[in-house]
Amino acid sequence: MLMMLIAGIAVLAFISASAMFLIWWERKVSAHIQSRFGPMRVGWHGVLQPIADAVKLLLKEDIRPAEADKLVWWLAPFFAVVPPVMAFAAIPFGKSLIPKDLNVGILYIMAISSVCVIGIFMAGWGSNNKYSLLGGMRSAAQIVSYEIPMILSMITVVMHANSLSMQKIVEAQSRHWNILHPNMLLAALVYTIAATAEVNRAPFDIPEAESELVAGFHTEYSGMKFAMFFIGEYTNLFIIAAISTTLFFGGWHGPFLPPVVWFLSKTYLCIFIWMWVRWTFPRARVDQLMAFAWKVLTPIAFVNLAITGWLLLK
Amino acid sequence: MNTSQTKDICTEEFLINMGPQHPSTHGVLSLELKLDGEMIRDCTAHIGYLHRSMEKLAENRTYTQFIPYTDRLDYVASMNNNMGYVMAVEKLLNLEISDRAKYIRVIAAELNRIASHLIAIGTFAQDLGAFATPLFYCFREREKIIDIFDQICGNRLTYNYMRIGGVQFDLPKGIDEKIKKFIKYMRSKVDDYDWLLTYNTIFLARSKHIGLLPKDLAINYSVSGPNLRASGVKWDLRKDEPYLVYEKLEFDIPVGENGDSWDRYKVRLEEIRQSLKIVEQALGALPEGDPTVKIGRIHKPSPSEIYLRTENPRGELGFFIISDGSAYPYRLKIRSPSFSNLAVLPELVKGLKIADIVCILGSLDILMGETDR
Amino acid sequence: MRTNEIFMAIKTDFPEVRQEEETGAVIIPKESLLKITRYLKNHRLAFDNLHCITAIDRTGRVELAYTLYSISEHHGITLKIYLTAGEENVASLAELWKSANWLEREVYDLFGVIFLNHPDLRRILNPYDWKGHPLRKSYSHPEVSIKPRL
Amino acid sequence: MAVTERIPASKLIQRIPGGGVFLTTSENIFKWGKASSLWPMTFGLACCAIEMIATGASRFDIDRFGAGVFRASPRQCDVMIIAGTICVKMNDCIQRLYAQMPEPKYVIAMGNCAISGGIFYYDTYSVTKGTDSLGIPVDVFIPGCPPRPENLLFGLMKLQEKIRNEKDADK
Repeated sequence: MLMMLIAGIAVLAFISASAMFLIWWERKVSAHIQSRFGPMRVGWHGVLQPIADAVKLLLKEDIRPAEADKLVWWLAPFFAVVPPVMAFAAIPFGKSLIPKDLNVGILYIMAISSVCVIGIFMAGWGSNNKYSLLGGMRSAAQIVSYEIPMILSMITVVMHANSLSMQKIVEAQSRHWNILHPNMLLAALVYTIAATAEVNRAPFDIPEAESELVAGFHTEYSGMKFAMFFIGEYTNLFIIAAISTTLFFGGWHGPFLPPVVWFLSKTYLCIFIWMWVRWTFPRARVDQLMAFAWKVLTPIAFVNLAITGWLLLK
Repeated sequence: MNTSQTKDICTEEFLINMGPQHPSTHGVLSLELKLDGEMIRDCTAHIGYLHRSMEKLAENRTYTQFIPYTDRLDYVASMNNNMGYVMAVEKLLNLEISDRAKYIRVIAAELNRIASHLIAIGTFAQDLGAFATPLFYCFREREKIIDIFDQICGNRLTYNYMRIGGVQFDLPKGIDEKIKKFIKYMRSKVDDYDWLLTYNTIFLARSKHIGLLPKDLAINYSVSGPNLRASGVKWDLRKDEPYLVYEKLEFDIPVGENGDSWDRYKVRLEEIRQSLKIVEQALGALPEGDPTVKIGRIHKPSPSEIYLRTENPRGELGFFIISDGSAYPYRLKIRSPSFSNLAVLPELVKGLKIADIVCILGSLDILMGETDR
Repeated sequence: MRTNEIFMAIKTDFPEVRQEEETGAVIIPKESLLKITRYLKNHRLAFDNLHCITAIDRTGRVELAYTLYSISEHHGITLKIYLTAGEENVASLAELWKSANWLEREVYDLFGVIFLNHPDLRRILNPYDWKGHPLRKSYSHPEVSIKPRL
Repeated sequence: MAVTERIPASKLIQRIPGGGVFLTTSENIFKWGKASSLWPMTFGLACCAIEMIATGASRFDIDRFGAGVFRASPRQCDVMIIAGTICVKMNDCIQRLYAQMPEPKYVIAMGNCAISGGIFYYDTYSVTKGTDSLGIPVDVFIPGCPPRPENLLFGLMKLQEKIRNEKDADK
C-alpha cells in the first residue's frame, strides 16, 4: 500500500512539474518561431513565468455567469483535468518505473482519455454562453470522429506486440523500434494526426478557436477554473506524446543512457513537433475536419490494419 | 425564430452577436448572425462604433488644419489618405506642385501601400487560424518600412507628411540606399509568403471558393480596390485615371479569376511586387528641386466644388470638397472604400459557416476608422 | 466622353434637365430621378456604379449630388437634385444600385433626407436612438467652438 | 449601467496576528505574481490598436514582460488596454467589458483619445471625452497619438511597479 502511495505522489509531482515546464516551453518555442524572445524578465529567461501565471490565476475572482447550470459548470474543469492524470497510471517511464503495469494498459488509457471530451462539453453547456455552446458541440463531434482512426492505429501496434500491456509493447520493440516497419510508419502518421485532434491542438483546435468563437468552450471561465483547463490541456499533450513514444519509438529502449532519460527525451521531442505544427498551420474548418476523419483517416487505418494482419499471418 | 419541422426533429435558429469586441472583426464592427447550428442564415452589420464625426469637424478646420485628421481615417495607409486629400485641395486651388514633390509622393504612397497590404495579409492569415506567426512576420517587414518613414517624417503611423502644394521635408541624405536595400529584402520575403502560405493545403481549403464575389455584383455594390480586381475587373485608378507621375511609370495590374477570398489575398500579394517595382522606378527617376511648400498656410479657394478620387490600398478614396470662399471648407465629404466594401458582406455570407464569415471579413480587408469616418 | 456630350445625350431624351455652370453637374428635378437613373443605367452610357451620394446643406435647400461612374466606358457624371427646405424626401435608388442602400442610410442619418421605399431606412453611423441630424448647419452641439474669423 | 461596486480581494485573506513574517513574504509573492503575468485583452479601437499589435509583434515583444498572452474573452484577462477613440455608441460596450473582467483588474488608457478625447475633443458630437468620463478608474495614462511601442512598454512597466508597491493589496 505504501509503495502505491509513494508512486502516486511521485507521478503527481511529475505531472505538475511537466505541466509547468510545458507551458514555459510552449511560450519560448512559439516566440522563437515568430523571431521574438518570449518571456524574459520573469526569472532567468522567463523560467518563473508559469509560476507567476499560476499565482495570478489563483488570485483571480471566480465569476460564475448568472443562469449557468451550477453543477455542470462547477464539475467541468475536473472532468478536463482528472482523466489525463488518471491515464498516467499505465505509462511506462522505465524498466520497472511504471505505476501499475495493467495487462489492458493501452485500452485503459484510450478509455480514460475519451472521458475528457465530456468535460469540454459540460463546460460548453454549463457556461450558458452561445460561443461556448458552439465550442462544446464542435469538440464532441471532433473527438468522437477522431477516436476511431486513433484506436485502429493502436491495434496495429498491439497486433505486432500481441499484448495490450504497455511494458510488453515496449519489450517487443527491444531489437528494433516499431517505426521502422513500413505499415507501422503509416500507423504512426495516422496516430499523430488523430492525436492532434484528440487534444484540440493546432490545425484542429476548433473547439477553442481563437478567431471564431472568442475563446471557445472556456469563454466564461476565469481564475483557477481556467487554469485547470490549461493544465488539463498540457497534461493531455504529455499523455499522447508518451503513448506515441511507447507505441512507435521504442519506449524506454536506448543504448547508454538510463531508460527514464530515453523515454522523457523521446516524449519531449514528440511534444516539440506538436508545438511546431501548432504555430505554423492555419486551422481547418469544422466540416473539412469531419470529412477528413471519416473519408481519409479511417479508410487508411482500416487498410493498414488489413495489411498488418496479412503480414503477420504470412 | 422560424423552426423548420422535419418529422419530429425541430431545429431552431439562434441569434449570435459577433460584437464590437471580437478578435477577428478588425476593429469595432458588430455582426449580428442568425445561425442554424453552424450555418449562417442571415447577417446584418452594425457600424458606427468608431464614428468620430470627421465631416462635422472638417467644417471647423482650415484646409491645412484638417491634414492630420486624414491620417486617422485609414490609419494603416496614412500617406495615401494625406495624398488624396491634399491633391483634392490642390485641384480646388488649381495649384501646380514641383516634379520632385510628385515623385516623393508616389514613393511614400507606394511604400505605405506595401505596409497596408502586409497588415491585410497578416490579419487574413491570423483569421484563418495560423495564430500570430504570419502576422508577426508581416509586422517584421512592416517595421522596416516604418523605419524609412520614421527617417523621412519622424512618425511611425500618422505621418502628416504632405502639405498643400508639396511635402513637409525633403528626403534625408542616405534614404535611397535604405529603400533599395528594403526592396531587395522585401522581394525575397514576398517569395517566402508564396512558399509558406499561398499553396498551403489547409490555407487553400479554407479560402478557395469562399466568398465568391461575381463581377457585376462587385460593380453594383461599387466595391473597389483589390476586392474588385480579384473579381476579374481590370480597374485601377493609377492606370485608368492616372494622377501624379503614374503614367510615366511602368507597372501592371494583377487581376484575379473568380473573386474568392484566396484571389483577394493573391491580388494583394502581387500588388506588393508591383509597388516594389514602382518605388524602384520612381527612386531612379527622382529629379532635383525643392519639394517643400513656400506659399502660406491659409488658403481661401474661390467658391466651387470638386470631387477627386485616388487609389488607396483598400479601394477608391474620394474627397468631395465644397468651398464658399472662406478659409474653412463649407462641406467635406469623404467617400471611403471600406464603407462600400463592407456593404457586400451580408450578401456573400448566406449559407456559409462561422469560420467562413471570419475568412471573408479578413479577405475584404475592412478598416473601421475609414468606414465610420 | 466629355461631360457635355453626356449632358447632350440626356438632354435629347429628357428636356427638363439643366446643367450647372461651373461644375458641369446635371441638375434634374426630383420627380424624374428614377426615370433618368434607370435610363442612364441601361442606356449604352452604361453607368453601372453609383460611386457616392453627397448631401450639402445650403441655405433654404438641401442639395443631393449623385456621383455615377461607368467602369466599362471609363466616364462619370454628377447628378444634382435641389430639395426645398420643407419636404426633403426623394425616391430611393436601392433597387437600381445596391451600393445606394448604405449610402442613403448614411445621408438619412446625418442629414434627415427621407428616401421613399428604401429597404430598411435606419441610422447607420449614430446610435439608433440619436436625436437630430448632426451634419445640418442648424445642428450645433454645445461644445462646437466658434471659428476665429480668418 | 453603473459599474458594479468592486469587492477588494484582500478582504478574503484574514491577517493572522503575529504571523507577519510569513504573510508579508506571501504578500510580495502575490504582488510579484500579479505584476509579472498581466494578460491584456484584445481590445483595439482605432490607430493605437495598430501600435498595440506592433508592440506585441516581434520587434518590441511585449511577451518579454509576461504580458504577451492576448486573451479575447474578458473573463481571462487582467488589464484592459483602451487603445483608440471611445465613441458614444461604444460607451456601454466598454463599461460592460470592464464589469465582466474578474477582480484584480487594471486599465491602461493608451493614446490621447483614451485619455481625454485627444484631437477629437472639440467640434465632435459623437466622441466621449476620455475614459474617466465613463466612470472607469484608469491606472496608467500613456500620452501620444499614437504612443510609440516603447511608450506602451514603459506604461506597462509603470503598471507593474504600481502593482508591486500597492499598500494594502486592496486589489
